[in-house]
Amino acid sequence: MTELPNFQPATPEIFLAAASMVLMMVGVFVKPKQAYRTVNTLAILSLLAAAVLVIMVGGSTEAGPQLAMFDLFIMDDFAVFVKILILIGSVAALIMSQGYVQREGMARFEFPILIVFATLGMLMMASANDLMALYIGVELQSLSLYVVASFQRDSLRSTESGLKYFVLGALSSGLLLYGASLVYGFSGATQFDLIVQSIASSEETPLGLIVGIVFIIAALAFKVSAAPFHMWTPDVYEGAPTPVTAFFSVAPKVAAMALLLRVMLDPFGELIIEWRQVIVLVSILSMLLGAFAAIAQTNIKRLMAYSSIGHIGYALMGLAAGGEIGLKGVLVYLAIYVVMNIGVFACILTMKVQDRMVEGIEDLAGLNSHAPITALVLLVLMFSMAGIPPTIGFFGKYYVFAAALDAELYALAIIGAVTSVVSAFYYLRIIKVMYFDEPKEAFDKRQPAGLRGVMVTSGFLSVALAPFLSVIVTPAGIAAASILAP
Amino acid sequence: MIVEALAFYLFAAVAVACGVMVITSKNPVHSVLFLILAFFNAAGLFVIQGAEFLAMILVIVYVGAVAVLFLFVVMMLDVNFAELREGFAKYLPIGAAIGIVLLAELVLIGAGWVFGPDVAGVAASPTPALSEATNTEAIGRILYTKYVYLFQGAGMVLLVAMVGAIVLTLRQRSGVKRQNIAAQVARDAKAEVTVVKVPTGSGV
Amino acid sequence: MEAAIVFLPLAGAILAGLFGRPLGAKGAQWLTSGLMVIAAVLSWIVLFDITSEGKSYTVTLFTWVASGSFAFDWALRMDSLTAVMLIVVTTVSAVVHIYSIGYMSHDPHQPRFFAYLSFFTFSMLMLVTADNLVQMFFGWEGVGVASYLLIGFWFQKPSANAAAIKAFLVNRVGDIGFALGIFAIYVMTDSVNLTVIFNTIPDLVGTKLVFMGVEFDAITVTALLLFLGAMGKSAQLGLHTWLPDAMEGPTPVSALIHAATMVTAGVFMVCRLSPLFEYSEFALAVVTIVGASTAFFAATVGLTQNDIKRVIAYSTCSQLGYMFFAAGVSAYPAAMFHLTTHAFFKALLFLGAGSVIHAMSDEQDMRRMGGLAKLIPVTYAFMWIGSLALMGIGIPGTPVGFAGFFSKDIVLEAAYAAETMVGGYAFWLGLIAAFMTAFYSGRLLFMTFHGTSRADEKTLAHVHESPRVMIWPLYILVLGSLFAGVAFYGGFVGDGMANFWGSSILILPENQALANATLVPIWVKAAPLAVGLSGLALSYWMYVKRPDAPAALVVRIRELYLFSLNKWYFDELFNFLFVRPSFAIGRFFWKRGDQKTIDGLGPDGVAQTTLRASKGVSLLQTGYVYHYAFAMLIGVVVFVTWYVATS
Amino acid sequence: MFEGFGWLSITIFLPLIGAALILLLVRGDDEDAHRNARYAALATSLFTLIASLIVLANFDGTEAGFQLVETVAWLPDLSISYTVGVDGVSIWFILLSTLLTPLCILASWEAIKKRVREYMVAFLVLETMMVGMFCALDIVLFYVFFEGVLIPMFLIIGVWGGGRRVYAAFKFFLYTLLGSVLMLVAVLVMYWQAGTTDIALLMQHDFPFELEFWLWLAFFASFAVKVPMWPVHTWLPDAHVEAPTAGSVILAGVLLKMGGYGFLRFSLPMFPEASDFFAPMVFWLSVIAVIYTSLVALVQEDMKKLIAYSSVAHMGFVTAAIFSINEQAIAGSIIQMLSHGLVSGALFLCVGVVYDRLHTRDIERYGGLVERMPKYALVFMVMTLASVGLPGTSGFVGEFLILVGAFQASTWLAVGLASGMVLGAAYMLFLYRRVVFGKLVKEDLMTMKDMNAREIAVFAPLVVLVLWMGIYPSSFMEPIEPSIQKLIGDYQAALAAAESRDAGNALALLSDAATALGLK
Amino acid sequence: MEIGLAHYLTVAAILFTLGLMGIFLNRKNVIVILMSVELMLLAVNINLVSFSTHLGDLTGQIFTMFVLTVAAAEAAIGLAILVVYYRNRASIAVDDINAMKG
Repeated sequence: MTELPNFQPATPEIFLAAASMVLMMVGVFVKPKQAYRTVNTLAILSLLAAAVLVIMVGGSTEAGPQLAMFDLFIMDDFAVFVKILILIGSVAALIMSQGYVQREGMARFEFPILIVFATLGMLMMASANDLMALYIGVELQSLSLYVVASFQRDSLRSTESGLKYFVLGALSSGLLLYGASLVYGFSGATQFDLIVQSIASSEETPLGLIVGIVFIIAALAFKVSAAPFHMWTPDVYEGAPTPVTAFFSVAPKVAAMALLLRVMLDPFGELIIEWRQVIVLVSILSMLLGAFAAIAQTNIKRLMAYSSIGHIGYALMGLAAGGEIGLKGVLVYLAIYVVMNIGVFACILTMKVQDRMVEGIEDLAGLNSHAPITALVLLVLMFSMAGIPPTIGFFGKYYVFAAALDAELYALAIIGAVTSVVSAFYYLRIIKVMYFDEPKEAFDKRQPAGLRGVMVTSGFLSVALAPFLSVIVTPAGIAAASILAP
Repeated sequence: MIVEALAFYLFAAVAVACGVMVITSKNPVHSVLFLILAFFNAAGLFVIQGAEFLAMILVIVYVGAVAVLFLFVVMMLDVNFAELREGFAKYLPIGAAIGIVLLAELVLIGAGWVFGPDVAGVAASPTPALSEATNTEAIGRILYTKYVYLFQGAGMVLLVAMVGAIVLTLRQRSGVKRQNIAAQVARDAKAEVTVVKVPTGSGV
Repeated sequence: MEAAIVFLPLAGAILAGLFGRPLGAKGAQWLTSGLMVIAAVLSWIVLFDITSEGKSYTVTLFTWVASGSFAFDWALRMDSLTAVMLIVVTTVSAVVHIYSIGYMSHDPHQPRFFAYLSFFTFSMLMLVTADNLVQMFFGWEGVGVASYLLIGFWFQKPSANAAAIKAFLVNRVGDIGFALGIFAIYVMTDSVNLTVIFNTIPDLVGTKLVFMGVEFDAITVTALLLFLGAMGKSAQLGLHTWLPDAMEGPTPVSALIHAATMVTAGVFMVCRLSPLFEYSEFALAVVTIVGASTAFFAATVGLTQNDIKRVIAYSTCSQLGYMFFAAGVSAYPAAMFHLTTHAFFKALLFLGAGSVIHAMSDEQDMRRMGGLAKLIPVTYAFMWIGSLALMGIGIPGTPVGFAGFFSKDIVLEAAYAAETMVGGYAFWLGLIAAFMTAFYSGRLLFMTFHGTSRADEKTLAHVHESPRVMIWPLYILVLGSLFAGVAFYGGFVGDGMANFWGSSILILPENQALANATLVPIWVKAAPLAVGLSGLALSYWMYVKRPDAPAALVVRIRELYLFSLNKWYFDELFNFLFVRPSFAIGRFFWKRGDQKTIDGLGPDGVAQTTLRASKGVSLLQTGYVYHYAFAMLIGVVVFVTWYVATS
Repeated sequence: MFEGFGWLSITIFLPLIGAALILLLVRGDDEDAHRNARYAALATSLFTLIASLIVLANFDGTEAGFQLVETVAWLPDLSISYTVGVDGVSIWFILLSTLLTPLCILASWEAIKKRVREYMVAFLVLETMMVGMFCALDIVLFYVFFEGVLIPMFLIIGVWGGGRRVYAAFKFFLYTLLGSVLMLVAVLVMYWQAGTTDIALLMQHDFPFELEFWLWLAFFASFAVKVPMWPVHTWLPDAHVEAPTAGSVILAGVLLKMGGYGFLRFSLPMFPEASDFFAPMVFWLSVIAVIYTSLVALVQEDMKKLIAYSSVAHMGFVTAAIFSINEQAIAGSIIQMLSHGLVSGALFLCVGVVYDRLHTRDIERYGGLVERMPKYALVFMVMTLASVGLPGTSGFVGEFLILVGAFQASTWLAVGLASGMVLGAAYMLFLYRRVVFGKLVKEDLMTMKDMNAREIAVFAPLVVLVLWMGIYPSSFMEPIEPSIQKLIGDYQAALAAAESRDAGNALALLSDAATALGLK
Repeated sequence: MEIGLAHYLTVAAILFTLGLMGIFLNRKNVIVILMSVELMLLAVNINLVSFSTHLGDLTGQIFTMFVLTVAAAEAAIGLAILVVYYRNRASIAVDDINAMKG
């Protein structure tokens, strides 16, 4: 009863929690003018350190899954993979945000700290091995995100987006909890391994359990912004400060998706026949909506919101397929999605005319002539988003399609294929605006070096990674195998 | 048994009624008050089931802190007693229909609860016999040991809530122009105004 | 030597065509003409070499296409048939080249013209020397192109351009028949090589071929398809419409292409493929009927035309009909005989007409001529010789007669001697056509050279005899027109026939029309001459004695006259049936088909629908939290209901 | 890492390296930068041409299988590898691509004045994609290149195109993309069935007919759009008309061939039964395409549109030939594709020559050009005649072989296609007449200059090749013969096997029935 | 009559449904929505406690504790956001929260 829990696998989380408090102290005691910069830099370093710790702790694949904290916490290859992605997303978001945050009067040191908190929550999500741990992780993340969404507190749009996100997020929490309570009630446990046991031992799956799963799916679908639980996404993406949107579109997505994958395939893996229909439907709806709704958009952030909905639809295809190949497909897709999305938002963050941010797609007109590098990066990224080879976006699609077809989900694959054509239309439209249209007002030339670096790196990786895609695929395969190992 | 049943029905009925009132009251203050009442009755239901500790928490933390916070904000924002807008009536039928469908299903599911004896074995932290430990003690025994991870996590959540609430609402407006009477009074025309000689015809 | 004959003109064409500027007009003229003359001389040598013993051989140059069994070379097949064609082509071509030096002397594009002429000659030579059907097709299309280029030589003239395209397209229709015939032969014999084909054909008698879903006798359908090609090239009824229009080209072109060489390619082809045609009675009958009908039809049209060149063109058309029905009754040597003589006198007529036109400052309408006999006497004489040869005037039973006399007679006799229905049909129509031929030839002569002049002063003042360079070469043709008949009679269709033709022509033993031609009744032999003389007499009466008679007659038979004048309304009919519908349908397909239907339902329609759907979807995104919540709720309820309902 | 790379890979990636260098080294937007970009691109493309000639020199024309194969593992978990190689079917297409690219760059020398650097980069990237596509021996690699072509082409049309370039670029991109994504689905299904993405292995795999049926359709969706076949051809006129001259050249010269190549490489060998089953449908569509688009071409008022429609008609010959499946037809289809690549490319260049001078493609605006531009008229005439299929030009060999082959498959087909020959002659000569012939009356035409040395340099190789291919096609046909024979042999063997299997099944059914009835 | 698990679950279900309905039927102000969320959480808590009792497993009650904790934090954040929103918009009527749509 009094034994100490095994902390070791949770070292990165513990480190990050401690670091966040140190950062708070630093923020309070450093001169107000420098507080933000200092804390931001330290936050980036902490996140990087956490990434190193993740690799150190989880790097040994032979060890198999390591359980910690009385089995509430699990560190396996899947967690490692996802955590690295999350940390990359967070670090990139912090680097990109610097200039914007300072310009737009958001330069308070709490911002990076909240991002660190959110990241911590995501890491907890990635390692959750219990419904309660899952819940705590989700809430830690969500609450931080609600706050950063409305961080530009003098902006109506920012606060409105925070409010909407919060209200609907709270609703989804309610759904999640109700689902969790049903699962608990009908399986007798909250810990994943025990749920597996319980399901395995009962001859017939109780309806309550399935409905509980449905509720949980709904809630997590909200977090990954899959249709029809996506409705918050466009408004929040548009309203939230741009770096926050960039962050939203990457790290929390990955974390929520990881959670969804783990919950569906670990405790409820046996029931795939039951929940697959929901995932298929959600996937189809997301792809359709992502493709069609984006066409009418004029705000690029909003467009990216719909785009991310569509992308999640594709990723869910892999989940619907299930199995190792499906899981691997999703992970590959997510990794590629992270690389592309960071780049796109970096480009969006350069959209600044006379120190005023612009977000209209039309504002990109003729970008090619006055900012050729940005235009080229965005061009590559857009083709990648559209999934046109030889960019890496294609390979992401390839892997999930492969998974779907392996599971013989033909209709899903064909719908996915067709919607990818529709969505290509709006990605092309951005290219058209940049390259075919007459130049409008030029964007400000001076951009923070960090932002440019992130942008160019992402654009470069979007093509250059294609021949070396094994770098992503192999770890993803190991990660997928780890979660499905008996 | 009868007492338990009566108590249950009483608490349940009041809780449900309060729930209805929460969402239908015109005045948000009333809503908060009904919410508080609902919490009280829920606490009653907890007690019936032997979860005294949670009942206490519910009353103390929720009613004492959260609900009062609500009340505070409602009063602070000074929101008008809104008219029941037409939307409510317009959406009521379809909303109610869907709600009833969902309710029926959830009830059906609840009624279908069966638990095989073999499954019971999975319980992660079985309730100790009452003779061995009270509810509060039993919870205490595992909360800080087995569930310390969650406990710490919850702590982080509360920390975020704190930081978040402060960062959002605390105002230190530096850019705001406030009247500084002393400075105004102390102004001197000689120091502030310079007279420039302008040669005719050459402009300034 | 064989290769030299064929490729010297090509060399001339390339040199004159690509280096026209440095060579200059003079250089191009003499270069091409010189090469042509050499080729002509060589051809005569080859002719004597081959026909003396009827030998045949093949000169292979190099592989052209080899795709499985579909393989053929660039090769020159030399036998009597080829040799005859060689002399015809090269001789007339050489004459025309030299003549053109004078005729085209004022044209700014002379190198181009001579390049075309030589290129044409080359193509024609490739055609006649082909040892496989594809090479023949090469020449076949090559002459088509050359003809297209030459007809359209005066590219500024819209009518010339139109005529050129028309010629090409109508020929193309025939060519497709030819091509399909080649395919059918290939399918049947697994080869396109003439020797192989000829060896295989006898074994294939009676085989069937499914063509366009219907089963036919293989040889017949093949022969008919090939004959379609011949019809196009030789301007037979239906596919003849291009020939009169082709007179838009310079006159030497008309002489070379549309009288002596290209148009005879069809006849040559039928003769060349006699081993095929012989095995299909039906196909031969068709050939006969088409030939006879064309002879008749073209003669009727020739009666009323006023353009001097068009009259000759229709007469060409008509004479080609003779050749075909000769071939149709298996009298291939007769057909070739008429082909040869016709080449000389028709070229003479055209070039004479060219002189007239040249003299009249490019006036071609006979109604504005008249009384030119004294002004250009040499031309006048030439025209008479040519016309008499065309009419077939001569003394039966003696070696006295113009070239056409011998050849036309043997053709008609053979038709009669065939003793078949179609043979009779051909004979009678041929006889009528002969009468009309004489009439319109006389009409041409009388309208042009006799009576009083109807030309204006200015033109008359310029009338002069052509320069020597235009006159001298004509003497060769005059010789041909006068003596080709009597000189070749023996070899071509007479006693030396078998030896002369060797194995180049196959006549099955049962087809004895030619052999029996000499045995026909005497009236058959005399009839052509009789109708010829009477036709000439009638024209003399109508255009010299009673110049008002034609007008009076026209009033009497106005419908018939108009029918003839408008060429049986073939152009109008084709215009109505093919040309205008093509454009209309094309426009319909474009505007309605592509733009309205395919794009409307396809990409554009889908794009529209997508945009509308997109607008609709974004309307769902109202911005109201409760709608969002509602959507989520519906999602949950639907999913839950689904499971509750299905479990 | 780089072992296994040989001349083929060099040919594929050389342009890409050139493009990267231009992108990195050429700076600025002034005349100097433009000139540097032009020369760099030209040099790169010429080196690529040399590399491809080396490939050709190493190519063994007596061998039927894949040669010069280079393999590097790529994504082994889905068995995807970088495998390239050539056989008789692909070798000429590679050379066609490497030949046309430098010509296009030359043709764009003066026509492209803005964003020259990007233009050249786009062209070089395009070359890599094209060559890679024809070389790829892994179906996923093929797909990568196949789709990758869309990117530079989209930009070329969209950035340097004419008035309706945006519409055309989008139509081109989305139309072809829609076709290809269905193919992608099919590729994956094949992978799961056969467990490999290697083309050579896939060719040997025997798919069940029900599956072949759907796979064939999916591939057809992609290739038919690419070819393009009626009725999915409408993107082509728009794309051609709006693209800059060189873009049209590549589009007509190479991109359209990708569809035909796809049919030859995938549809026939991998789905023989389905190909057999669908052949009549292809015949119908091809004949409709030939007649329909020829008629449409007849009434066009825009030079490029006319040639674009003629491309559809000519490719109709190709598709019909491919599914006639006999030696002549297949050889004909390849020769016809090569010929069409040269001829239609040259025709678009011809349009470009006058467009550069007068900036209109309206046929009405021209007439009598031969007076001022005799060299141009000559080249245009040669190409017109080649397009018409005149013997002695490349067009004839292809068309004639196709017709021979088609005649063996179906006489209806042959007659239908043959009618296209008349119509083809009609619209081409009509075009030629209206542009080159006639009286030179229009003021602005009086000052037109004939082709300069650069333009002659562009056309000379094309004219030479067109005539060479027409007069001595053996040098082009011999190397491909073994591959074609193998293709047909495998195809017929597969059909025979399927037939005997069906018969076997029927027998088995019969014997089952017999047993069931107690007859045995 | 026996008061069984089903009874408690039913109460919870009713409260949950009411909470849900409250969110999308309400047009008045956002605070009521927050209260509706609290109702939902309450329902969940009832569920958890009931299951816990009936399973003889304390996990449910532990879960409830955390739900309560987090719900409190959530309320705090929610109200803070509401306050800053109110400062910008001077209204918290649900119908007014639609600066962004489409």
